[in-house]
Amino acid sequence: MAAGPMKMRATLGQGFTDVRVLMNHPMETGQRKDADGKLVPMHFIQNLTVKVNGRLVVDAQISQAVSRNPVFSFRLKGGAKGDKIEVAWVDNQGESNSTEIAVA
Amino acid sequence: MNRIRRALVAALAIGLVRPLAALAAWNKEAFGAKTAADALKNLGVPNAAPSGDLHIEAPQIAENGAVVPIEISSNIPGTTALIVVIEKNPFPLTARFDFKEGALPFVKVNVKMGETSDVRVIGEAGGKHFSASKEIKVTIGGCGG
Amino acid sequence: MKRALLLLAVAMPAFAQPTGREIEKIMQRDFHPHGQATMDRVVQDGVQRVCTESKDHPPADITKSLEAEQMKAIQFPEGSLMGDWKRGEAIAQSGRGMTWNDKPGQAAGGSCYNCHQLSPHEMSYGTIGPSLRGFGKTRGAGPEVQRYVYGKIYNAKAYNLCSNMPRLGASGTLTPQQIKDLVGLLLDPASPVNE
Amino acid sequence: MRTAVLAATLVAATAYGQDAAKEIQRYREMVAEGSPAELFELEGETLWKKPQGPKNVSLEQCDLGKGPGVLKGAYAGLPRYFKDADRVMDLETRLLYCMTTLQGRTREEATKRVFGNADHPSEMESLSAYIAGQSRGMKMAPGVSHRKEKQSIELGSALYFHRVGAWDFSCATCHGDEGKRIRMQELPVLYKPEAARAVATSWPAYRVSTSSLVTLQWRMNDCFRQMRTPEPNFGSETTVALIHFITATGAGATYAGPGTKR
Repeated sequence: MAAGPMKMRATLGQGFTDVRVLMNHPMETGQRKDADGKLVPMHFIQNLTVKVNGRLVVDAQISQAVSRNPVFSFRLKGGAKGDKIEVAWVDNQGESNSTEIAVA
Repeated sequence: MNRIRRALVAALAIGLVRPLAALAAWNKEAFGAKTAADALKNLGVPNAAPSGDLHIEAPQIAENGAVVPIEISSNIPGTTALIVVIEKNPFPLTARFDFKEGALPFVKVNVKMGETSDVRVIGEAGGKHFSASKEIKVTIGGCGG
Repeated sequence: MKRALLLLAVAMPAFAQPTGREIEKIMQRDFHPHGQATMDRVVQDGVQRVCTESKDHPPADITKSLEAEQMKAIQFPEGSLMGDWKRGEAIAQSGRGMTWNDKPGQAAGGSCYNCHQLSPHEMSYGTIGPSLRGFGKTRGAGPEVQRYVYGKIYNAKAYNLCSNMPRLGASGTLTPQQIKDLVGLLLDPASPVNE
Repeated sequence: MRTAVLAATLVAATAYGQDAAKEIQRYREMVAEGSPAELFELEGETLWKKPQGPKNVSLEQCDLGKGPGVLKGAYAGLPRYFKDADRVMDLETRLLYCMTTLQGRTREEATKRVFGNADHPSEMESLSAYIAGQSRGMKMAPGVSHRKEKQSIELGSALYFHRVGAWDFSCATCHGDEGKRIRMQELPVLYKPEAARAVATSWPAYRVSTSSLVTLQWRMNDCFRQMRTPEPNFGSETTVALIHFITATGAGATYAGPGTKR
């Protein structure tokens, strides 16, 4: 699947908010060959951010060694119902995507 | 949606917008390093002291190197970053997570491993570095056909 | 009314399981050839039919005569049957061969680790067959054991009619040289199997 | 002395084997927690609503057994007998029927690529994920009372033990005895309700080793490939009967998929 939709869940845990986010991304290493034997060019997410109510809380740099269709779980201190969580990514080809959800 | 994305890509390309303004740049030198030592040098991590307060939750055996789940966390007070290095991968540096006020030093992520290797986690707290590591064996699953 | 329905239900014959021949017809209708996997493969041979019909427990006399028939068809090469255990290990690891997406003519594997433990260095092994670790240690590597191992790999059904193990030589999966290499893997004192 | 050493080695080897199995189990649990199966459900929803084919209509009026367009619980009731087609169908076979009847597509076009890959998931796979997801929390109750449903289950049961192909395999060759595995993969004994329940409630599923969403039609197809038989036709009576037999054996359990597989 080419880069596509994201899906996020944010739930209140004990003293923290659990954020789980799924991303549709091939995370190509540049070393895999396609059916015709041609190398598939590198294509992977490089930067990932998590914001709570507009404030940056996690700032990540990742490599092509993160698995295809990445899934991340983060924990945020405290949190309350209705807090807005936003996750965004940018990849090495300049594509980007983001998704937003309110804590349930 | 696609049109919007294309427009956004175009805008990014000519430097009109920076949607992730707070973003740390992607550390090309560190991620391009072929050894763990070089990667850490490029990240400005000279030497890290072993610590029992860094935790790596992972299976000892992974059936499939393409998806190895790891859960990393730190009990060291004031932890501001966690770095993941897979020693035997062609490019060992896998991720660097910077935690700002409001986030706990905790991440769960699936990574790729080319072969059985030590997975090292470096924690950063108050300008000091700590490290922990765990060996994960990569095996073959299924009929192999 | 309700009663009538009930009676009807009772009167309806119970469905008998389709026979092996009926299944063969259904498979001939429901399958298509693909690559080297041709339609003759859905036609059961005598061994397959007897084992299916008896749920793998055929009567002793039939077992004996069919096993003897399979044994007669084994072609044993002349001379030593011990090949190179290193090549044998690679053959044991490979699960390729004979499927519709394997190229005909390309070397197949024996799929041995899918079902057996062999070298102690391979921890991903199956358990459908018995562990073969240390196989040659207790049995030695004499000509009789070599012949037994070669024959068993070539046609397991000659030794145990309804064995789960494929007839790797008789089916054309492995070449005589490949089977010899597997004999080496099992019997050679230098093989990791006998560590 | 030698016996003692041998015994000790054996004990160690067994303990190691058990540990390895436990660790693999842990691996699978952790992988399942991070399964991207939901992404395929999203894609499937889009495809369900997308007008296609010569008639340019969506599948939204497809009757999966609970009435046209009803998705809630539909998967939990499959496979079952459909009067309009006069045969037993599983989800994919029924979807194919709707593609040809509602959308006016040819069977040839609609089955051109029923099994996708990581780069290009198939329409059938994403649709299956979406529709199966609409039965989460519901009890699996495939059709078992119609004459043709009974026949189908009987056929599946007989096929399960039918030895065939270049390697003399039946389903039971691998899935016949408790506690066996291929490499590290445990093999469920699918004529036993306990094992069949786990299958009935978790397919279709995200397959980690191929990064793709796989369906039961794919599972049957790929098992036959590895049994070294020719290829079964998509949605044939044979594949549906096997799926029906397994699902009926596992009936009554609560659907919790789409799941995650090796």
